[in-house]
Amino acid sequence: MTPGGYAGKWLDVDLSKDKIREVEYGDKVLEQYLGGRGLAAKVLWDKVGDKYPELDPLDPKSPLMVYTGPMTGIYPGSRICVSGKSPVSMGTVGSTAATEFANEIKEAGYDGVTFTGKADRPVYLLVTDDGAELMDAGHLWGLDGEKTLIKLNKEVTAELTKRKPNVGLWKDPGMVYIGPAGENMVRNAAVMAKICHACGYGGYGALMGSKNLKAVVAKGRGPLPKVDAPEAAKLLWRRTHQILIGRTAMRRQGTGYAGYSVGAVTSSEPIRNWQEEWHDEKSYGGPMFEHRYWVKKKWADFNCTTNCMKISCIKTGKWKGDITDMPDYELQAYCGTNFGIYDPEANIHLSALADQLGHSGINGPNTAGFAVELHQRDILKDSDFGFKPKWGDPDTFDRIMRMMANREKIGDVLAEGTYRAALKIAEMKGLKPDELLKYAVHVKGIEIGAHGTRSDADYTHDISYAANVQGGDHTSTSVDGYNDMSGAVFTDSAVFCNFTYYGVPQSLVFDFAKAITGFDINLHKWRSETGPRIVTLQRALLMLGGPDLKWTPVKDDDNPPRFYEPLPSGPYKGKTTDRKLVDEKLKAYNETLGWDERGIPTKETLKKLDLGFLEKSVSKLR
Amino acid sequence: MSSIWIVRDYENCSGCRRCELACSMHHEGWMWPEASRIRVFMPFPGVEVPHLCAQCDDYPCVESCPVEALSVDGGTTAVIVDEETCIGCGACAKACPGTVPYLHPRDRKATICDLCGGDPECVKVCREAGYNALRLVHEGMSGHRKLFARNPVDVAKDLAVKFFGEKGEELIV
Amino acid sequence: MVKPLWIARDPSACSGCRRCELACSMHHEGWMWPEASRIRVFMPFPGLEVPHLCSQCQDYPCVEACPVEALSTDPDYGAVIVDREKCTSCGACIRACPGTVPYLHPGDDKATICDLCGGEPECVEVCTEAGYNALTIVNEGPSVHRKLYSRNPVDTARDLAVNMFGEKGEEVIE
Amino acid sequence: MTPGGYAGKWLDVDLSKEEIEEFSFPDETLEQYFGGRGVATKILWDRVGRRWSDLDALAPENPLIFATGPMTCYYPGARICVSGKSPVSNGVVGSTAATEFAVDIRTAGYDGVVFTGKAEKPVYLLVTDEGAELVDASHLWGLNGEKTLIKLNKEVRETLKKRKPDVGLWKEPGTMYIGPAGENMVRHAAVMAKICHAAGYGGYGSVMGSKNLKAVVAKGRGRLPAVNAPESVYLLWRKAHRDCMTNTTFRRWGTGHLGYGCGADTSSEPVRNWQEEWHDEKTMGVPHYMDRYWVKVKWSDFNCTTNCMKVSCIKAGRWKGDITDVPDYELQAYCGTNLGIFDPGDNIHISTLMDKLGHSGINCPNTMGYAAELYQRGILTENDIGFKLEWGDTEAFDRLAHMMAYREGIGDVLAEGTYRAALKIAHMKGLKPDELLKYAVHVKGIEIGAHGTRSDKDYTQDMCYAASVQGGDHTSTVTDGYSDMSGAVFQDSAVFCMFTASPSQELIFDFAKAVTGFPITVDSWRRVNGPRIVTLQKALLLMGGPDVTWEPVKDDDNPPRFYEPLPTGPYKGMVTDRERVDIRTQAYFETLGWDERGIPKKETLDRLGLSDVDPLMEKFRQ
Repeated sequence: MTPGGYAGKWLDVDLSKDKIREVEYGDKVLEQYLGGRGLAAKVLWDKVGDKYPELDPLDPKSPLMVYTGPMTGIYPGSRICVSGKSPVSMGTVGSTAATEFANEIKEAGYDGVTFTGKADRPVYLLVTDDGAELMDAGHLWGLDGEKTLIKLNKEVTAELTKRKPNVGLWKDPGMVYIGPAGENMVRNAAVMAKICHACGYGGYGALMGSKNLKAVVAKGRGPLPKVDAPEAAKLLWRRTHQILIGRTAMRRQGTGYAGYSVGAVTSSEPIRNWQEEWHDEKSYGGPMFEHRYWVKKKWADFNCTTNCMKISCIKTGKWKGDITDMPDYELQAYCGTNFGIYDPEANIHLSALADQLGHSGINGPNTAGFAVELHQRDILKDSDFGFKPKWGDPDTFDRIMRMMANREKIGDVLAEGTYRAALKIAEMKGLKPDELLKYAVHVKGIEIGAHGTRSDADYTHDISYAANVQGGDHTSTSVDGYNDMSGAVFTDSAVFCNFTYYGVPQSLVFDFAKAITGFDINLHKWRSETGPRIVTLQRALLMLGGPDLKWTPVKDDDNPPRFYEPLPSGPYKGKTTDRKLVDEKLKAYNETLGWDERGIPTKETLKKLDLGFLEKSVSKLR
Repeated sequence: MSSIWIVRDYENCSGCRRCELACSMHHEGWMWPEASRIRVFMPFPGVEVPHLCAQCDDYPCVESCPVEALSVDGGTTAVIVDEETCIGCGACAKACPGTVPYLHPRDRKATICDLCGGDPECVKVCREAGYNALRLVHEGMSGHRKLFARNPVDVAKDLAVKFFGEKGEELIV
Repeated sequence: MVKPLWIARDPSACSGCRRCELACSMHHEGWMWPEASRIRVFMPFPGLEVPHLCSQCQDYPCVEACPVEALSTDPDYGAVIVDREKCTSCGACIRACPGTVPYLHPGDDKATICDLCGGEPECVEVCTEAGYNALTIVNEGPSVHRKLYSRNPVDTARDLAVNMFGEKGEEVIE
Repeated sequence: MTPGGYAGKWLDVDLSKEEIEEFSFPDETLEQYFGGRGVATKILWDRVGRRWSDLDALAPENPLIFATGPMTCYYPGARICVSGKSPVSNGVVGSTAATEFAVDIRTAGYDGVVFTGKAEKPVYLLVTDEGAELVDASHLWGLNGEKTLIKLNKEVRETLKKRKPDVGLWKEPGTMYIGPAGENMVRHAAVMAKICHAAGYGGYGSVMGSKNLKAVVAKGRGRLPAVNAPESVYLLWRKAHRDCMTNTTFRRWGTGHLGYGCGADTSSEPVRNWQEEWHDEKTMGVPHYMDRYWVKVKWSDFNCTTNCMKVSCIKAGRWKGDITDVPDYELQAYCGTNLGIFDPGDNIHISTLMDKLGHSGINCPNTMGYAAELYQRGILTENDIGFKLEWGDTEAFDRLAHMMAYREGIGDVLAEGTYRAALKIAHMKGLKPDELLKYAVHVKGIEIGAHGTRSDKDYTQDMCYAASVQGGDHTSTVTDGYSDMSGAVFQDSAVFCMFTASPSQELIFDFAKAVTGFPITVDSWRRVNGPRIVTLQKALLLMGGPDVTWEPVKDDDNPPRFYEPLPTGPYKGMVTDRERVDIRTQAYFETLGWDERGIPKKETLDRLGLSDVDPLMEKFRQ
């Protein structure tokens, strides 16, 4: 009998053979890996196994998972999780984004889709109550995010109305899709949703591009899956919303006010490719965005009352017509201060451009900032760009981002992501890699989120990124190998939003999880067993890595060189990340999780966590 | 029970769809957005339009039903569906100026808002969250109600122009 | 801080009825005196009404600037308190305030600043009663963002104009 | 001691001699005539009196009056009353509009202003706490309404800031001004405020134009005048607002839903110059205005919670950039259905144009509709007008409105108002006046408000215009000469808004007593104060002249069109019942103590303290 919260069926799509199967996963696997990030890593291993290091992520055989979790749609803040072998970190990333696609596919009776193979022509998958089918997407290939969504909305609604005309109006479908960046397999491209949402980390946009898969669309009319204890679930649902409704600051400002305060207060905001982390530009304060650009001040995703999102629209001037969300803090930083830009309008434009092109709003601009610093350091010349790039000039970064998406000139190299671009440019310019890696702010290939560790005043500290199996992913940072196991690892596997998790008592969330699934799930069990199992599996896959790249234990389990340079300005001037603390806490982290001092899972741990199947491959790493 | 009506301020709608959840939990026992009597359309992100019965003064749906499965609750002025008699022909959906009624996914029976007998759940959760996109007013029957039974895509087209100016005209085709 | 409290303000929801000015002046002055209200609604162009009141900046620039220490902060709710005897009407606090919020009282020429009505602001009460919610109480402690709200209302109105009227918005305020 | 609610001082401005004095009224006059319309009529009688018939309304001697009332600013909905000898009816109209000018003039210490004489170059009056002064306005002459307000806001704020720089921010002043129509003395031009408010009836815009007076501006910082019983005024103030807030429909739609309602429900809406009064065009329904155009859904005037106003803005298409209010019902009808226009966008455009040119949104489109019907009937030809003038052609009416405002071509004739234009065109075309007056929908020269009397379903029935001393003014219609005395006559004299008038008369008169301390009751107003004001207005209306004098009985009637059966709609065939008009007109005259021809009797004049008016009534008695 299907456990509560699950539709009970997953789709398995072989794009090469145009074959679609329905598969099921046993209760045991679901209890052990839940869904989303956890289940995706398990399914990836089951499909690839010991040949993992030889598998090129952009090869047709490389599977792409688009999974929900048992709590998706029911717990406030419904999201989808996209995963697989990451073309960026060579490990796996549970990359999530809020989208109606998540609850629509569950209403259609499926918990997720696994794609393998490569379609011979651009396609998109359409999932409805009557099953799934591959539709031609030739006319959508090459369109930017907004146009893709507009056309798909119209086309799918018309198709569904044609099939069942007299059931009343068909609502618009939920969908995830890629932009030009994904199509051209920009390594850190994102999987987009709702024009300005993105599964940004991991580069799964490139994975979709490599499979000629333009979009995944779903429209279901069934109920959300049954739960184990409905009455308890309803009570917990009301209680959770009451708590979320009480958080006035987050609801009113979202993260749109942090573009000023993370710089001015915690000195942890990337400025000109992280050369600085402090600024006090009042022109970049929340009200400067709110009054002139926010056309909707309370915008929420399915079943969420935090409504942290706002819609911005530029109504005058050069960029008239640009629409995006707020922008949220990460893009206020990366598409703003990281470029040396403190003008809200330019920031909104560059964020909207990143969404349209299908870039990840964090990784893409990180690479662009890296390129302009190389120009500042005279490693890259005007001729490489075809123009003279300047900090603080919106057109510079507008052109670089377009060049990256279309892989033109230097853009083709930069499209490989900051780490690989550094290696390539070193080769091109005849320099030692380390001379360039000095300016590359990434961990395990994944460009770091907009929270620095030097001031130690933000929530990101010493080993947040260094020990993280998802590298620079700021939404899943490591702490001590126990408390952080019930953080993003849990929310990305149960697949719901971090912002509706933090601030709600964890005991209440796990009661809710139990009421939904009926599993014997609680905070301690998750922190000591289920969480570590998923993270250990991810660690193993990450360290196996390959084929073009392998991370060296200990040496690559570290912050980027820049995070050890003293802060040049602001109240925390002179402070830097404490290397001694990093080494200590990294050792403690590995110990807690039962990994050896090089961070390789020991044989006993694998057995204890029921990960025996990894022993053969992992033993080679020891 | 004095005659009531649900006022809808589309620009306040956050798109959270809790109304769909509250309504389906009340009528169906569990979260079933597509069986909710109020459904939020989003032809373009940010342009959310809650779509529900407007209790027109001349009740075109009730008139059009070939088997008289629809009647009117004298108190709240809501349309009441007799599920046994309904044959799922969809006539009421076609007769409605805004195509509000739809056939229930489970049993293809006409599904129309019954105003929860006078204390609508959707209004409660919307007000609880402070959006006030749905507000309850105690007002008598009026000819203007029917004007609100509009196709949500047309409503969205107008809202898009109000939100985004000229760009709004390209967003919903 | 007895209970963290701040008046959140959403100018786009303001109807321009100015009842906040009446309620405030009746409370502090005994009678309707819009220009003696601690909250004043500016309307640089019809439709663009901006409630203008103290934001209790975290670093209280006005209190620092006062040459005769006539300004202090109330321990309970963090409001700025004016000692009208000490005030010499020099206007230092007006110039120090990023949004030029304080003004000299038309009656006794003394600096006049919102004192949050001891925790139950009258202006919020009448605004909520009318359902506009342009002014709402939020239980939030001091934050760096408060100072950003302290802006010249005409600049805020210029932004609102573009938001509401699009390109036309740039012509309606010179 | 000044009675409660009065500032106690008036300004007397002689524009020819550029002298400004202050004067006050004895308490007894204030108790009798209260303020606004009442005091204005008294001023006109005192200053003109016997010479009324030979005084040309557009001559310098005609006193132009801006009057507040004792309840202005205290009672919800602050307004100002503009009056003088009306160039349209040659009588007296108490024309009111909502404006912050009413607040600022009272806080500056004055209850009103009387202008006489004519300035030799354009000026505007500036009133502050320090007193009043005339300021050069030649740089404003010729500007449309919107630009005038924008420039004045800036200029006056800077002047005040220069004079008192250290008192903190100066708010913008309260302003009333005229547009090109007033400058070119279009007979029924309006006095504008807040870009889309207008003292529309009576044509006082042309009186301002005739005096070279571009605007009146005030900025006061004083308290509102003291009242007799502050505590009870406070309690009544809270109660009055609660009454305002109970009317949910009115707060939500204002009068914006009547553009459809008056046509479809009550068949009393002018369609194509009143040829029909019914329509069922769904496009005029309130959702089509609300969803696409209303950028602010709750917009109020000073101290008002009815917030019947909404800010509309056209953001795309031909009329991009037009900003107006709702449009309120009168302009939905007259700038829409009356011109055969049923598209909300076009309707908003014509309404905005009326505001910008300074036309009255009711009277001017009435004349334009009249011209269109003459074109339809071939009396006016294409070369008379210069272009085709078909129903529903927004561009054509746009051009005609400009021609009227700048008196070009046929516009010069039409600028004289429907009645006088009819006479002129009859003369031009060699036709008998009655053949042209058949289509002119006016009473006593004042074009009728957008509420017909034929269906008898609207609040305007049989003799409501015929017997009114303000003719076609739909805001001051009459019923029985007793109960209507405490309606518009009181509201226009106490000067507050009729939409916020509480349904309980008792509350209003308690409020008046608490403010002024006068022993005023509903009955005393209906028996004495009201009749006194209306009788004095009737006497002045009878004297009329110099170009037009209305004939008792013959002109105390509805326009011919209101006796033609309705051609369409549920009330097809219905017509105003002439017999009922005669009976109720006689009853009205009798109640007010006038003879059967409507001439005030001697004993009535004596009873009302108007004995010196009696000799002038002799020549009208048979």
